[in-house]
This record gives sequence, C-alpha cells and structure tokens, in this order.
Amino acid sequence: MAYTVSRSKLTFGEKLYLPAVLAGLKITINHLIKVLTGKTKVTMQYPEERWDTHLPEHYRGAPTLVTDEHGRERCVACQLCEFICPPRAITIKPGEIKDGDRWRKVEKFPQEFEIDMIRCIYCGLCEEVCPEQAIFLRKDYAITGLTRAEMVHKKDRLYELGGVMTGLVFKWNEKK
Amino acid sequence: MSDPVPLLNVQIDGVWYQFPKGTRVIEACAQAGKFVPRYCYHPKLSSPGNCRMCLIEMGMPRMGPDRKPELGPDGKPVINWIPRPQISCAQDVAEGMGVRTDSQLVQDCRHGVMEFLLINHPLDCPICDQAGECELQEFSVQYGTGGSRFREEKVKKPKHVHLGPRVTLDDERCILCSRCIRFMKEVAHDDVLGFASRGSHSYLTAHPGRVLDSNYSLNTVDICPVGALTSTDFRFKMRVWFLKETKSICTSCATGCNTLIGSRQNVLYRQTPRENNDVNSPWMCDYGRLNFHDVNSTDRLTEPQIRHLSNLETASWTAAISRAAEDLKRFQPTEIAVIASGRMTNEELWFAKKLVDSVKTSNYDIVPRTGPADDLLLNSIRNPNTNGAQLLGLCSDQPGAKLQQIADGVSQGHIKAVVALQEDLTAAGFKATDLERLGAFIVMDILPNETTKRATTLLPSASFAEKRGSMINVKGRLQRLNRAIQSPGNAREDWEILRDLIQHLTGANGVYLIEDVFKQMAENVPQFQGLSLSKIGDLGVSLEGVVAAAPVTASA
Amino acid sequence: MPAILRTPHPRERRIVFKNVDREGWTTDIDCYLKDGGYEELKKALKMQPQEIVSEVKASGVRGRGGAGFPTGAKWGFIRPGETKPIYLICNADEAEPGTFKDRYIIHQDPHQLLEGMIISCYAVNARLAYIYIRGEFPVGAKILERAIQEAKEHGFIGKNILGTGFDLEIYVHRGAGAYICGEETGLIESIEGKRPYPRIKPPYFPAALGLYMSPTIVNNVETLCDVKHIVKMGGAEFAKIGRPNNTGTRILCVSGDVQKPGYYELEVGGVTMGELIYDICGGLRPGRKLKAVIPGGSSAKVLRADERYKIKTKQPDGTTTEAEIGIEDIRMDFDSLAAVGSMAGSGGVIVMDDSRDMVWALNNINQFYGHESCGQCTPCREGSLWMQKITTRLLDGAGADGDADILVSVADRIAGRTICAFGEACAWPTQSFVAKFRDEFLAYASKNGNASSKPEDKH
Amino acid sequence: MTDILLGLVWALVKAVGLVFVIILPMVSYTVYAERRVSAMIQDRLGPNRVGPMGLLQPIADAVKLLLKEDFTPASVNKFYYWLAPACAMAPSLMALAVIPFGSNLFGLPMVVANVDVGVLWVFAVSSLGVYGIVLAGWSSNSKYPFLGGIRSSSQMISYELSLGLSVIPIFLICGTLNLPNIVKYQIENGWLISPIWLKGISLTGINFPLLVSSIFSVDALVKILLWVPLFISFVVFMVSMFAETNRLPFDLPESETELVGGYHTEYSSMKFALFFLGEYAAMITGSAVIVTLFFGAWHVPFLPNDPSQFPWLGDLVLGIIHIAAFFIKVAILLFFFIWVRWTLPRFRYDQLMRLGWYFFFEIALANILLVAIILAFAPK
Repeated sequence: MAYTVSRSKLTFGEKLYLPAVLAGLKITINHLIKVLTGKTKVTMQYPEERWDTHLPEHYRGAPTLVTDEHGRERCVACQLCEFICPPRAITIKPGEIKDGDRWRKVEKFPQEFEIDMIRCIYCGLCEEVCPEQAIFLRKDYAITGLTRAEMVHKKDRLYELGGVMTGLVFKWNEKK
Repeated sequence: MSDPVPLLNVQIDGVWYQFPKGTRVIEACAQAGKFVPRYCYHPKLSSPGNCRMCLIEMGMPRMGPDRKPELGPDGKPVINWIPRPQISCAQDVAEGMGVRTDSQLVQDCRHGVMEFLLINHPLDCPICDQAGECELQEFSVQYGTGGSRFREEKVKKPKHVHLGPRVTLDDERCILCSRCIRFMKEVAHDDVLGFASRGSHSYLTAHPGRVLDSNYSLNTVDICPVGALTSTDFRFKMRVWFLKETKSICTSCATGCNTLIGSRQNVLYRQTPRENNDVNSPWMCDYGRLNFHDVNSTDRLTEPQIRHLSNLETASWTAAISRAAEDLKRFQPTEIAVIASGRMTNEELWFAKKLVDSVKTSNYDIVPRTGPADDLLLNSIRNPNTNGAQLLGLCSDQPGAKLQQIADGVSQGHIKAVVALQEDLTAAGFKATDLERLGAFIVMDILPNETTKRATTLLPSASFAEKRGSMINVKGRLQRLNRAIQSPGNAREDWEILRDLIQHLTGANGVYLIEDVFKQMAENVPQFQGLSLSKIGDLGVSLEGVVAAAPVTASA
Repeated sequence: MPAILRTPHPRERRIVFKNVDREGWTTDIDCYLKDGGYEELKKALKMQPQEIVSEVKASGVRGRGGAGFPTGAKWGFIRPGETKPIYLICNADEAEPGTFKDRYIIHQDPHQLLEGMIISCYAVNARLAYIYIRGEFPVGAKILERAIQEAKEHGFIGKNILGTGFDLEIYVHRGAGAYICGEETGLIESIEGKRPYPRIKPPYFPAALGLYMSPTIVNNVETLCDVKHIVKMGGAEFAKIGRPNNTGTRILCVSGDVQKPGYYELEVGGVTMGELIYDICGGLRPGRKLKAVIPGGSSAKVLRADERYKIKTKQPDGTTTEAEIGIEDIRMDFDSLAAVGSMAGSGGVIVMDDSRDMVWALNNINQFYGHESCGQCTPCREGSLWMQKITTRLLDGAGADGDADILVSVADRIAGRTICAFGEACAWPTQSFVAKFRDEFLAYASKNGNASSKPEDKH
Repeated sequence: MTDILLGLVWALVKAVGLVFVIILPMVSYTVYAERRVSAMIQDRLGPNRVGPMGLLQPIADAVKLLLKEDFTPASVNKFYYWLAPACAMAPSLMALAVIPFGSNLFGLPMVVANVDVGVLWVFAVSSLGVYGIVLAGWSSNSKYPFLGGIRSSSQMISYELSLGLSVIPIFLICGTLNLPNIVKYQIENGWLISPIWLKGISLTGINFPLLVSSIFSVDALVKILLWVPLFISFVVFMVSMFAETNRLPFDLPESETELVGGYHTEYSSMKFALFFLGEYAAMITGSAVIVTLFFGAWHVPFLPNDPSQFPWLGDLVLGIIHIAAFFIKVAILLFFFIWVRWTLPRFRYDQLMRLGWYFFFEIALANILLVAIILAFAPK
C-alpha cells in the first residue's frame, strides 16, 4: 500500500524561504562566534592533549590477552573469539598443556594466538564472548606499524599489552 | 513378505497417532514431533533408563467393569495417568497409551535432571572438544533452567585418563550414561569398560589390567553425549563448529562405511561414521577412521613432473600430459601395461579402461590388497572398489592375477611402457631396477614413494577427500565420495588427468563434468542403467548382478 | 552370643524372637530340633505348594523389609506352570539405619530362618535359594553356613528332602556392604556378579524377570520366619494376631533417646507410639521432652512430637470416623503410620528428645544416603550428595538464604523420579525434616556470616 | 609609441601584480578561510598545525599538490583532459581585468583594462568557465565526471540568464557599462544596494542645508523608490553568482555524495589544483563584481574620493586605503560565500532548474520593467 505523506501548505513567508535561510545563517554564525570567543571547545589537540586520562572505563581500544593473578594465561583456546570475530582478525592454534604443568587441569592453551590489527574493527565482540575473561579491549588506540607483519599481534605482544587481570574467573583454582 | 506389523493408537500431548507395535515410546514421541531429550538411550543399544532425562507422563486407558477401555466424549479411550513420571526409553507403545511430553511435571523433571547433571560437571565447555555437539549443552539450553543453585565444592574425579591408545577420558565431564559401556559390551563384544566407586563419586574406567584398545573404541567417543570420551587424535585440534562436514565413504576397506569428513580451511581434522543401516549402522572402525592423515601430509605431490635425463623437473599440465601421450605412442600395444588400482573410483576406472582400450594392450590389472578381517565391519579386502574394477573390466575375477606376468614382462624387457595409477609398484612385486629401465613410466599418485621416484612422467592426483566419484562396496552397494577439500597445489582429479591423456592419444572429445562420466558409464554398463551420480544419494544404492569379489565378512 | 540375655517385656509377644535371648539356646541344630524344630517343614512338605501359598495369603502377612507388600500376593505373581527356574532370595542385607532385627534371628536362630526358607521355596517351587547377607555381618554368614551344613546333614536341604522328591540348595551370598543391595533388583544384580544397580521396572519385575532373567521371590528374613509360624498355626489363626490388614507380630527396633532402647516383638498395632516409648522403652531420659520420632527406619518421614494427626478410621458399618490424635496415640502398624504420613518401614523406631539438633540429625542421615547412593541414576546420585553438602554447609555456618527451599526442591526432584526406591528413601527425610523443623533450618541459614566457607574464597 | 609601450608595461605590471600578488594568494587563503570557518561553524578548529594558527597550511597544500603524482587515466581523451583545467582556471582570472580594485596609485587608475563594455566582458569571459568543466567531464571518459559536466553546463546556462538580466537595472540607472563609471556613479549617488547618498556630510563637517535638501529632494525619492528593484536585483545577482561559481547550495556538478567529485573525479595533483583554484578564483571574481556593482567598489563612505580635500592624508595612502577597502569588501563577501556553504544544504537538481527558470528568470525580467517604469516617470 502506498503511503501518502501529507504536506502542509506553506505560507507566503515560508515560500520565500529567505527567513528560513536567515535563521540558518544565524545558527551557523552563532556556532562560529562561540568557537571564536572560546565558549565552545570540543576538539582535543592530539597528540599534545590526549584522551588517556579521560578514557571511559568501557573504552574499546586494542584487544589484548591477560594473565590471571597466578600469572597463568587465562585463554584456554576455546576459539569462540575466532568464531565471533566479524572481520576474522583472530587466528588461534590450540595446544595441550602437558603432564607435570601446574595448570595441567586446564588442559588447553593457545599455542599461537594472533590478532590482525589491520583487520580488527574494535567491535569488542571477542571480549564479550570470551568465557574465560581472557581477552580485553585495553585503552591502547595508537596502534601503528610499518609493515603488515608488524600489525599482526602475536601472543607475546598481546600479553605485553594486556598485562594482568585479577579476579573474575575462579574456575581453575585448585578446589573449583 | 512377513505379516504387517499391527498399528497401535497412542495419544501424544492430546493428539492421537498410530505407531507400529514395537516402537519405543521415546521414538514414537520423536516421530510425532515431540522430541524427548535423552542421554543414556541410544537406538542401537539396550536401555538402562539411568539418566532419567526422558521422564514423561504416561497413562493407560481406564478399564471399565467390562474390562474394556472407557471411551470419552470424543470416542477415544479415557486415560488413567500414572501419577509418577515414567521413562520413555525402555517401554514400547501400547494400545491406547497416553503420553504427555511437555506438562508441568515433565518440565520440572527435566529441570531437575539438568540441574543434577550440571552440579558436579566441571562446566569447562571452553576447553571441551564436545562443545558445539554436546547434548549436555543443547539440552541445558532447551530444557534447563539457566542457572545453578549449587554453591558447594564439586566432586573431583580423574582427568585426562588414557583409557586406550586412541581414547582419552575426562571423568569429571562424564554423566555416567553408560552408553560406552553398553557399546563395548553389546556391539564391540569387548566388555572392557565399567564404573567404579559409587554415588556421586562413580567414575568410568577400564577394567583393571585392561585398556580400551578395541578397533572400535572411537565409536564410544561418537556416542558419548558429553565430552568425557574424546578422540586422542582429534583432541584439542579444532572446535567442531568450524568443521565443514562432507558426506563421503571410508576407503580403507571394501565395506565402504559411510562417513562425515570434518575439514576446515582445506585441512582434514576428523572422519566420523554416518549412519547407514545397510552398510555400517552408525559405527566405524578406528583403522578406517584415522586413515586420513596422509591427505594432510606436507609431502603431497603438487606439481606435474617430467623426467629430463636423470632429473624429474616440474612442468605444466599440458606439457606433462603431452609428454606422457607421446611416450605411449612410441610403443606397440604389447609393450604397454596399465596397472590400475582398486582404490580408484568407478569414474576413474572407466577412463582407465578407456586408456587400456586406446593403447590396445591386454596387459592390465589392479593390485589386490588384503588384511585381517574382523566380524564386525573391517573387511579382509582392503581395496574399497574391487567390485568396480571387476565390473568395469580392469581385472578378472581374481584381481592381480596378471600382475606377476606383467612384472616378469617388465623384468624381461618386452614390456617397455607402464602406466601406474595410484599404486606403488615396488610394493606389488615389481623390482625398482626394472622400473628404472622402462622407456615410459607414467605414474599418477598423491604421495612420493619408490615408484614415483622412477617415473618418466609424474602426475599428482587427488586423495579420496578431494574428489567426487562412486565406488561399489563388497556387498555390491554403489556409494558416493564427495569432495571435502581442494587438492594441494596443482594436483588434479584422476579422472581429469586420464581424460586429458586419452584425448592426447586418440583425439576423442572428452567430457568435462563428472556427472557426464557417470552418464557415459550408465549408458554402457548394464548394472548402472538408469542411475546417475545424484540418484545414488547419500546412502547409496544396491546394484543387482554385482557379485561379491571375495568372502564377505559379517557386518553389523 | 550376647553376653546379657534380655528379659522380654511383658507386653511383648515373641513368636519369631521366641528363641532370641532364650536361656541356654544355641545355634546348633540339635538345640533347634529339641525344641520342635523342622516339624513345620515336615508338615509343609505334606501339603500342596498351592495350599501353603493360600495359607500365607490368608494370614495377610506383609513384608517386613520396609515396603510392607503382602507376601502372599508377591508369591502369587509366579505363574503356575512356569518353565524357567524359580529362585528365592532371602534378603538379609539389613542396612536401614535404626534396624537391627534380622541379625538377631541370624545370630541366634538361623534354623528358624532356614526352615522358613525351605517351606517358602517349596511353596513357590524354587529349587535354588540364596541368603544375601550383607558384608558387615561376617559372623552371621558363618553361622548361616554352618546351619546350612547342619540342615544338609539332616536332609532338610539338598536332594530329595525328607523323601518328598523336593530338591533345594541354599547358598549364602555375602554382599560387599552397600545399602543398595537391600533393594531387591540391586540385590539380584549383585548375586549375578554385577554392580548392584537396581533394574528398571518395567520391565524387570523380579517375579517375572529376576535373577538370571528368571522369576524370583525376594523376602525379608523376618517375613520368611513368619512363614514357618503361619504353617504352624495356620493362616487364619495367624491373621488373628494384630489388627486387620496388619497381622502378625513385628520386631520393633527402638533406638535413640529412650531409657531402654532395643528390640521388641509386638503384635502389629498392639501398642501405640506412646506406650512403646513410655511403657515399654522406659520413657525418655529425665528432664527431656519428646521432640520427634522416625517410626520406620531412617528413610521414613519424621513425626514431630507436638503435631496433631487426623486419622480416618473405617467402621464396620462402612462409615468413616475422623479423630484427631497426638503422636502418643499413633498405633504402631502399617496403616496407621501411613495415615499420619510416614511408614512402618523396617521397624526401626528412632526417638529424638529436645536436645537433638534436627539439622545435625538430617545431616547425619544425608551423609548416609550421600555415601550409599549407587550412582546409577542421575537424581539420586547427584541429589543425595548435594543435600548432604547443603546440610553440612549449614552446620558449618555457611548457610545462605533459601537453603531450606533448595533442600526441599532437591528432595522433590529426587523422589519418584529414580529407578528404585532409594530416591524416596533419601528424599523423604529431607522433605519431612525441613517441612516440620523449618525454623531450625532457617536459623542455620541466617548464620551466613562465616565468609571463609564461601566457595569462591577457597583457592 | 612609448606611451603604448608604457601602457602595455603598466597593464602587464597590474595584471601580473593582481594575479600573482593578490589573487592567487587570496585564493589560497580563501581555501584556508573556508576550512577554518567551516570548522568553527562545526565546533571544530580546522587546520592549525602548519605555521602559526595554521597560516602556512595553504603553502603546504600547494607544495603537496605540486609534488603529488600526476596521474592520467588510460581511458581519457588526453588533449582535452589536459586542456580542461586551464580552461577552468583562466576565465575567472581574465574577468578580473575590468574590475576597478582601487582609485589611483601613483596617478594610475587601479584597473587593468578600463573598457567601456566592462560588464559585458565579465559576463562573456566568466561564462567561458563552463567549457573547462564540460571538457573535463567529457574527456575523463568516466560516468561521474560526465554527469557533472552535463549538470554544470545546464546549470551555468540557466543561471547566466538571470545573472545577466539582474544587472540591467543598474545599466538603466547608471547609463553605462563601464565599470569605473558605475563606481563613479555610486560614489556620487550612493551604493547601488541602496542608492541614496547623503550629500553634505564629510569628515570636515556637516553641511546641513545640503543634507536637508538632499534628503527632501525628488531625486532622493526616486532613489528610495529604486531600493526595492535594486535589492531584488542584488539578491538575484548574488544567488545566480553562487550558482555560477558552483558553490553550495548549487554545487551539483561536483556533489560528493552523488557524483564522487563530479567533473574532477579523475583529476589529481596540479590539474586538480587548477580546478580547485579556478573555483575559488571564480568566487573571488564573483565577489569583486558584486562589490563593484552593488557595494561601491573601493569607495569608503565619508572618505571623499578627492585627495585634495585631505592633503595630510596623501595621495599614496588614500590610494592604498581604497585598494584595501575594495579587498576588505571582497573578503566580507567571500566570508558570506563560505558562511552560506556551511549553512544550506544542496538543492536537488530539479529544484535547481525550477528555481532558475521559474523564478529568477521571471523576477529579473519583471525587475527590469519595474526599474524602467520608475525611471520613465522620474523627473530628469
């Protein structure tokens, strides 16, 4: 069914359009004046001024891997992030924790864990989907590199960026 | 024809259905579209009724004083409901039976059982290989409550137990459904598994001094509804949701078990059985199941090669095919021999036969391959398509009968050109030094071996998982192979290589679709009359008039 | 042999326990024969098996093991003209906490049991019988084996018993000590040499598909002893003892906070709970008040002392009258105890006075069931241990709000949903304890200040 | 002979000086202004990195554009592809030749070419600009530039009509096409945006009788009557000038959202820069024409034209003041251009054509009639 949009009849003044044009001009000039007089200040002068201290708690910067309070890598290579990642930036090769390791109980760890930062869209789905709370979008946003290879974050780099995250998961502790 | 099975009237969730006598209640519900969740129940095994997941409300018709069912206003029997929930997996349907699969009580039963199963479960889905095909996960989502009220410590049990050479057990994940125990006892006839300890501390284990080393041990992994039993080979390799599943058949023996090939990004990860009650039920032997690692080998032949003096050099397909054709043209029919393989598909064998015909030689055969059989699935004939080779005329009733004669011919020098298709001739009675003296030695294979080293033209071909085609199993059943992954490098499907070779030899126009190859066969081979590749279907068709090539072993 | 022989209480009527605590009584067959032993066997062998079954049916005797199923009816399940072998099993796996009657029969009067068994086998046409005795009774097993040997020597067991052509072998089968072996199908599995996993019913009713998939009768020790006395006095005469539908005598095993705990053979329904506790058992300890009674073994539902029960009694003219009674007025018979929401069970009466902590008591019971669950089916396997963990946690001071409700809900999800009756056995105590002493559970649950016991803090 | 030579030299000096010293830097800094103003209107800052306050940004841009790879797509018609940017740039600069951008300096009139048909020259030359665009659109051999070129040609033709017609009232009033003479008329009779000049007021004092008589004269009445048609003329001219210079809200030939970049989509490096410069130069030219026609060109109110009245001010200073006044006016108009761009949304193509043909064309025609009637009845 076609839907008819009713158009209101314009008065003569409105038909001239000039008052509306003038009103528009007034709005824009007001903005300009406010910026000139320093009343508005929204632009941050990067890199002299940085967001770092103002970043909100949930800021989505570079995805990183974290270790827990025991220094154990939280990631168990469940590959859910690899599955959920919309641009398929994550590649994981799972491995088995061998006998004799303190965390043998955990059984699995990522042998290789790569995030291609050229592909990453910082959507945070990996963080959201992670059942072990091992992957976090930290506040790093200035991710640059000179080669494509450099932009693929390997496991050590991911842990270096991620650091330690305590709490949250107690499952792999001795009595759990 | 036996007497028709009488149909019984059964009321399921208020609707009356008819089921043949002998149908289990749980199956009847599923057929009526009211799936009843289950853990311990497996249609091919006995019913111990221990998981209590399939509890439903059940009732029988109320009997009047005249011992006849009382009829309600709708003319249907009035049902006397049993106050307690009943398991549906151990009972057959009865006339006038009533079933409720989604009443309040049934739902509470399912919530209860799900909660109980999960309180001592480690909930380690992130590392568990079963995740994604785990019934505990699925039913928990569908029938569970979504939360746990369990605040206590879980029961600790043995983890990563090497139950056998191919099976690893995690007892904490085990829900003690006993499917594996029953499989080993009832199907594999190797009663090696059992429970130890009791109550919540019960755990699965092999009998003292025994290991789960049956050739059918990996079927316990298949039927394990949770991740307790895992395949040591597949363990921690890939999450199942990444796997692309391709319906195919096992090519490790003449039984031709139906399979699902799990692959991701052109890598094979596992092969699991696919139910076909005419061939393998839902089972498969470990030998066949794990016999795919060659496909992933880094040694795979990827480029056609031509011999220049003593070196094999990489060449284009055009160059390699024309070199092979030119080489063959140089010899008389009696100087040429073709060794085909019982591992080739019908389509490949069809072209192999055309090749034989076009060079007009009578020196051709296949290499027989045998091994010990068992009384379940594994056949003594280890070539998957000997029947096809016979049917298409590449060997006599006794495969390999001419092989020694050809080998002698090569040795004595009156056979000067040999085409070896997917066979290592040095393992089939040919001497490596003889092969080196051949004027033309055209070899088609997937992996390097002593034969490929001596080829004058080496043609890399596709493995069983990389091609389509059909095979005939030991019982004369025509079944399909499907392509799961792409061939590495420039390797091509065998039938295409053979077609091109024949085109170079005879100039005849070839066919360009495997469907057309089969069509051509169907027109010329009476047994294939009226069939096409698509008509074979996923479960295959039984061919009439194809006699078993060798003693058939009993199968499940 | 007990060092001290107890004098029976005057209100007792000792039939089965006639020889228990008897001066100069030994387990020797001679002693038994001197007292007129095996006379009933001779009498029975002269009768038709069907006659004996009829007498047992007429006597109205109900199983003494716990469920109280009429024995005659059970025997009647054996189809006439059965072609498969028929087995009789004596269930001497007396494992219910609070019950200690069968062991006295076995320890002091084994021949009475054997005689009852031989008669029963003759009645149901069983040629092979087992006495399944629990692993914790090694002495009893020895006594029984000796008694069987003696009976064989005297021709009461073996080929062609007393020249009647009736053959019978009785074997003693020692269990390994699991409560679940007292469940008849679990017991059968155990005899078959498997884990005593109870079987699903349907289809595995012992009377049809029992031991080795053959018809099997499983009876309690006391029941089988009663058979001897039914043959002796006739079914009709036996039925006069006790009350209608609750015939014969029962051995009540009273334990707990009474002055004189012990076993008392009484006419079924012959006494009330009050008489049992205050007259026969000498009352509670001084200064104590009655708090609760578990009337039929630990799996029976607990009765609270200050509860009032409405009992409907059927009058001879067909009308029913309703009376409200207190705990003292409950008759100790099958139907009365069922009417007040508990059961006569195995006859183990556990008396608790006001010094008892009901959470502790339930935890004690739960510990037993959590330990004894066979682990076959899910609700009981997981639920019984969970209930124990909750009560233990409550006792540890780590209770949480809602624990009482979780306990009840867990028990509700076990009862009626398991393969065997163990589900009910472990669920009923929890259901009744929490329902009747909810305030005590809530008091524990509110003591949730002990943070160190919270699971997430234990690393 | 020497006079002609000298005149030629002077003309060259003026032309080169005007183009390279004033206009081109002005173009660059108009771009800079555009970026800064648009930023501020949008609550941003704009380029502020290169040099103080980003003032060297235009130079950086120029360097960048010069150094960028000059890429010529394979499918283009090379000759016209190369020609088009020049065609786009040159006309706007040429039009400036007749604009009087100052009074006198060193006794020389500050106009490159004082021709009698000045206004016609402006129109004639500036309408050539469309060729550059059409050529670019066609020679690029690509659909977006092609569409841009088509749009541009029809838009220019449409608005040239109203542009031309809207200035006819001025000729009627001034009676001349010579731009310096129009300026002279404005000095004497007031700016044509509101052509009444209060005689008798100067920096040296107020001549009241002259003032009163100038207010209460018939001449004044006529001029006040002319305010209405002249204002209409101004608005139509102004809007048409927006359209002619492809400025928003009439930037359909290069609308980014639909045509990627329109006619210059395929251009890069300096050739793109030429289009860019052309556009801004056209804007400057347009502003200059408006200033000349309606805002009294270099004339500063209350500052008499005759330097002899202010000997202390000096000939030179006055000349510079006049030049400055002209460019300040131009700058204000440029700002207005920018301001409008960042305020109004783009017209739809059919709306654009409708506005041009249905309204401005008719309004301009009626306006001529109105002025003619007023002038016909006004006493000479």
